Amino acid sequence: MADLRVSLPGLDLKNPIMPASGCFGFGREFSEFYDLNQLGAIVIKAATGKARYGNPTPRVAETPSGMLNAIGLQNPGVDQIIETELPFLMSYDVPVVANVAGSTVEEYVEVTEKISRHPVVHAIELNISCPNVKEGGIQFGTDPKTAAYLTEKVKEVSDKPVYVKLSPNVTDIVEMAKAVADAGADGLSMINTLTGMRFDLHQKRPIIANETGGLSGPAIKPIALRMIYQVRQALDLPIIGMGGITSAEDAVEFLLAGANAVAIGTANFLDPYVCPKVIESLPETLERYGFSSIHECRLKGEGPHE
Amino acid sequence: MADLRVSLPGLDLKNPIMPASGCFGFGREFSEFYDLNQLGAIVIKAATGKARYGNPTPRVAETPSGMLNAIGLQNPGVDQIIETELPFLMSYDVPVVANVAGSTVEEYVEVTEKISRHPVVHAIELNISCPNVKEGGIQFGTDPKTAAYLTEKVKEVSDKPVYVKLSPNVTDIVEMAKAVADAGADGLSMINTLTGMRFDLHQKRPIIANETGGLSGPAIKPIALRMIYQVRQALDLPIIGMGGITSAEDAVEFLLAGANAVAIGTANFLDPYVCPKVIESLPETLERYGFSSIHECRLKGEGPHE
Amino acid sequence: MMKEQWMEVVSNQPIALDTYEMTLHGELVSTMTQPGQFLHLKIGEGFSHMLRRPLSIADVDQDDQTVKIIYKVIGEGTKWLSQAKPGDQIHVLGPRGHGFPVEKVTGAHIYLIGGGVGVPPLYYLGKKLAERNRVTAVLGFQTMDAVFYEDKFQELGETMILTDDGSYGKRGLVTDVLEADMDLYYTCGPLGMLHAVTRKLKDVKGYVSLEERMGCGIGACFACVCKTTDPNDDRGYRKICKDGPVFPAKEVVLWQI
Amino acid sequence: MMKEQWMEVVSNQPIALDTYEMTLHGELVSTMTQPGQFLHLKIGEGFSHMLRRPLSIADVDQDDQTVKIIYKVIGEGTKWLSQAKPGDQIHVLGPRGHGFPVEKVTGAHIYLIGGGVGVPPLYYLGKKLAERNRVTAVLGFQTMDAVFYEDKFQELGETMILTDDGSYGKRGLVTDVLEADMDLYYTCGPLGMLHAVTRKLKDVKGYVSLEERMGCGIGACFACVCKTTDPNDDRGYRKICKDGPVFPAKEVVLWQI
Ligand SMILES: Cc1cc2nc3c(=O)[nH]c(=O)nc-3n(C[C@H](O)[C@H](O)[C@H](O)COP(=O)(O)OP(=O)(O)OC[C@H]3O[C@@H](n4cnc5c(N)ncnc54)[C@H](O)[C@@H]3O)c2cc1C
Ligand SMILES: Cc1cc2nc3c(=O)[nH]c(=O)nc-3n(C[C@H](O)[C@H](O)[C@H](O)COP(=O)(O)OP(=O)(O)OC[C@H]3O[C@@H](n4cnc5c(N)ncnc54)[C@H](O)[C@@H]3O)c2cc1C
Ligand SMILES: Cc1cc2nc3c(=O)[nH]c(=O)nc-3n(C[C@H](O)[C@H](O)[C@H](O)COP(=O)(O)O)c2cc1C
Ligand SMILES: Cc1cc2nc3c(=O)[nH]c(=O)nc-3n(C[C@H](O)[C@H](O)[C@H](O)COP(=O)(O)O)c2cc1C
Ligand code: FES
Ligand code: FES
Repeated sequence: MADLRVSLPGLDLKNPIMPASGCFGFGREFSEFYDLNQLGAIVIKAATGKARYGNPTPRVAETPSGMLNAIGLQNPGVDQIIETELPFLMSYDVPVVANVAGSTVEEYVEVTEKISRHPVVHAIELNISCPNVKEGGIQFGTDPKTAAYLTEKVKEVSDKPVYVKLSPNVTDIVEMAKAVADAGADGLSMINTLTGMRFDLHQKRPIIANETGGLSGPAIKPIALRMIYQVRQALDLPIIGMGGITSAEDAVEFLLAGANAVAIGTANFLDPYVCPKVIESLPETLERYGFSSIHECRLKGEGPHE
Repeated sequence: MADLRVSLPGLDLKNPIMPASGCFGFGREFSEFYDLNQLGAIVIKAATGKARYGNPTPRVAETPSGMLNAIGLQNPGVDQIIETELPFLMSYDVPVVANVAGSTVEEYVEVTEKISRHPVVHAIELNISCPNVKEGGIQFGTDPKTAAYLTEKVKEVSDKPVYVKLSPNVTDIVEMAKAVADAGADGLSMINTLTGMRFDLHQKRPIIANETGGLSGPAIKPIALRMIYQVRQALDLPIIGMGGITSAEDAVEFLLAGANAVAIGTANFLDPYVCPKVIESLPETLERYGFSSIHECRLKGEGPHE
Repeated sequence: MMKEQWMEVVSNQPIALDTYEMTLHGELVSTMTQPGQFLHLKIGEGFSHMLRRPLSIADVDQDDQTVKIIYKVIGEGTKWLSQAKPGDQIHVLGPRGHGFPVEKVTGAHIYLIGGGVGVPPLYYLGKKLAERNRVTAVLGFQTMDAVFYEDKFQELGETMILTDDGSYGKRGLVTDVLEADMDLYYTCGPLGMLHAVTRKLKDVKGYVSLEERMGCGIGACFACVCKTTDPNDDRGYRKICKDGPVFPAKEVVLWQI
Repeated sequence: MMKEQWMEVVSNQPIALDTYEMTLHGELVSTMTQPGQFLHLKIGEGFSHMLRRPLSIADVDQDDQTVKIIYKVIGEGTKWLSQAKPGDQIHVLGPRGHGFPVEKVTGAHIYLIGGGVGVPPLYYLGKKLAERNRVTAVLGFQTMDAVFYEDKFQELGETMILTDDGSYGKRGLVTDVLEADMDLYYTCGPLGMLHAVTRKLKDVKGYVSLEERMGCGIGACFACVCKTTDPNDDRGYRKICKDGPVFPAKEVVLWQI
């Protein structure tokens, strides 16, 4: 059977499949559906310094093969997460990736410092790209200098490897990737959502109360694949790939594009069992395309990524 | 019955529906399906200075609710288009929008100068955003200064109003729109395709021979709507909106977002009759949502765009 | 416990203006015991529609293993549902959420106050309550053609129908006919109606069922939150899909600013 | 002239490994007279699949108003097709393109050279040609389980089956058994095979049927072009969907650099 193991900074994964941040809460709800031990890792919802209520509702809208969301980083705050959510995850033998967000560099640094010390947290995912936070959020993700500065500061205080999660809402994704790589990022997560809108024809206003929202789901898969491919051509950094994955075939396509592991977001909403299903069908899928391990998933003529 | 007429610089449209550039050739093929006189306008395929063969095949790939294309501006060249294609369109009472592309400023200027003089051409659509041309193409569309310079030069020689077609592959679409507006653009067309990729799992290489292609179709609709909305908040310039329109509802959604007229691209491939169908159902659709004319399609609390 | 199933469409037909009643069959029905819970339905083929549609359980027949939903055709999802034919399979996640608490209610005079497609969950609720209580139904619809299930509610107790345009029953809003002669009320319908009802019946114990656009429908995504009235509430919010959709009327803020 | 129709699936069944034969019924069949043309089929519901799938006409019955297509399950589109049941409606655009010229061919010895799912169009072609010519079929398949329509071709003339692995018929490639003892050939199959066939039969008049990923399928988008061999050709290219898919073997470049 094909070898599913992947070893990345901080993350020894039994398989390359993990739920994406914000689409899996802190794991509790999905633990009612299946044993979380099956997962390669769990990326938890963004943590901020203080509790946040997030944006007014409606917060989601459907789009062709996708959805918009503007949750607005609702979360109980880093202290509460450490106190009530992480202990629950301790009962599983699955590395946790803590997604960190904030409105200021100081907030990112504070949250990272606190959460990275927790033993269940094996890596930090620096969410510089959440488009739903008005103050700062979007700038961190679209300006290479700011992103690099933030990465540097966070790296200084982090006990764990830092994966920077890139925003696709940029002209030049490679420039962004290089900037955070030079600033010390241990890996990249890509992509976050693309900014989009839908309008309610009856109400004559945007469907999402926040007006714009982040587009996710299969609709953005070709954009995610392109960006991962471009960054892979330019850099050797580990990449956790995501954007519209719904099947083992999709996962393999991301690995081919240059990802080292993948995360599944929106598809969890349609099928709560999607992660274990993808994991289960991954070995036969790999074999069908002639691969005997995750590490072998390379484009023709390309060597291993690490 | 709801009034479908729209009046834009150079374009007195009997209805706001036109086929998008590159998806309708020069009209001949579709004229075998229906009477082109039904259309609001016709946007013809990009013209370049000399004939181009374009990219190697495969040039298209399917994606969830969308497709990728990398045709690579195949066209017979501006002289041949004037000689053999425009006369055919003379037999219809429909304004033609000539899409102009090039690799250099000089080429754009030459093509515009020639084609804008033809009586069937009522407006120029300046394709600064075709992502499939390696030399120059992408830079024109993603750098505000270059885009402004090109717009200025083209305006100098154009007998007809110039609509600049914006690329969505940018961090700040409003900055791009403002740059070309200041440079004298009479209107905007938005959006062109987003750069994307798909991989062939059997062959282990990109499906598109050109590697990347332009993503179009319903998948990109939320991004198009967002960009049009953002530009509409910032500018009063007429906007021809496009990106994934398949129905009269979609068209109204684009009008609400801020477009003054709309173009339908990819949907023509699935249903060659989509343009006349949308035109036919537009009056009842407008009425269902309480509009008695195209000009009334505004968000709550917003005035007319022009 | 079973949490999802491809259920079979037994019947699917219009019962009022743009309103359909669908009967689904499957073992999953055995888990559907709480009125007010909802089913989360997959729409369309494959992954073309990434969001499921929440629809309330309108009636359950445990012997037949069938569940009924009643839905109004609003957009693409409900239109797709309306085209389903007997024998088709529809993927159902659920029942989800917490419904109306009925276990401990006996010997009470209870009002069921529904508006439009807020009426369906009240029927299954009414059936459960009528066994040991006196039930009065006050049901508002836009117009005569939109009215459904009047006879069925009448079997449970006194039933008043109102229409906005007066084309059937009384003309007016449900609040026009409400008196505080009740021990308890349960209400489901448009937000405006819920607001008016809870204000008018502010001194009566009541439960409201809320709607919100949902992402996951299982409590993981925070799409469907509403605020709590108590500023000292430890979370300050509730998830409609998981903590609700039914809440004590006094617990949640109906109109957010 | 009618150009599209929702056609009804009459039957749809596997006839070889991963290979299905579908019979469609509708008036559109009356326009399907040219072998080598293709149907452009809509896949899935609504606009979830933006590209149609081109599939060759394999057989036509004008009396019954039915057309047959034979397809191999490759990806999502053909998988979807394979799940269609009798009574389902499939939207067909077509027939599109230009097929094999058969009108003026009489009294000739003609080879039909097919590989895999390139075989289907040759059957309808063979039926038309066999009326007034001697037909020999050379059909290559990967393996025994992939073979289909052998009997049907045998009714038209001498038929040789080859398999890559020798599990059925002769082992080898179609080119292994080709002699230049023919007046004309028609070939359809994988590019590698077309290349080998046209090279081996470079002194014989022949027609090839090409495949390419298509956008519009009607000649408007320039997705499906191939280069012409003649450097002085006024366009330098052909559109496979409109000018083809069938071309004189010498007219088009099979392998682009
Ligand atoms: C707990 C709950 C129970 C419900 N029970 C019923 C019922 O029994 N009968 C009934 O007719 N309707 C009910 N609704 C409303 C129903 O979910 C929507 O009418 C339906 O989802 C509309 O889907 P659509 O695809 O037709 O509309 P679209 O507008 O095309 O849907 C687009 C998206 O918006 C969401 N959406 C649109 N309107 C609503 C809404 N009012 N509430 C929640 N999400 C919405 C859809 O789920 C979908 O994700 C209920 C809603 C909730 C939250
Ligand atoms: C003129 C013509 C006639 C054909 N006749 C037949 C036939 O009779 N029987 C048969 O089995 N196959 C035939 N093919 C090939 C058939 O079109 C593809 O196998 C089919 O489109 C694959 O679709 P899919 O969704 O299953 O695969 P996917 O790989 O999921 O398709 C993705 C996209 O790629 C396109 N594509 C993939 N492979 C091909 C291909 N080989 N040629 C063209 N487009 C492709 C699809 O149309 C679709 O747009 C023909 C192709 C052409 C061009
Ligand atoms: C409802 C929702 C909430 C999300 N919240 C977060 C978040 O808190 N932090 C983050 O980095 N990304 C967040 N994302 C982005 C996802 O992690 C992921 O990058 C994106 O959705 C693309 O993957 P997908 O198409 O598989 O969903 C969220 C996405 C959705 C749909
Ligand atoms: C096959 C194809 C060819 C295209 N060629 C051109 C072109 O020549 N010039 C141009 O400005 N846009 C071109 N476009 C972009 C479309 O005009 C349109 O902006 C885009 O496809 C979004 O609209 P849609 O989603 O309705 O297709 C092309 C798009 C497609 C799919
Ligand atoms: S819909 Fe996801 S938390 Fe309620
Ligand atoms: S597929 Fe569009 S030109 Fe052939």
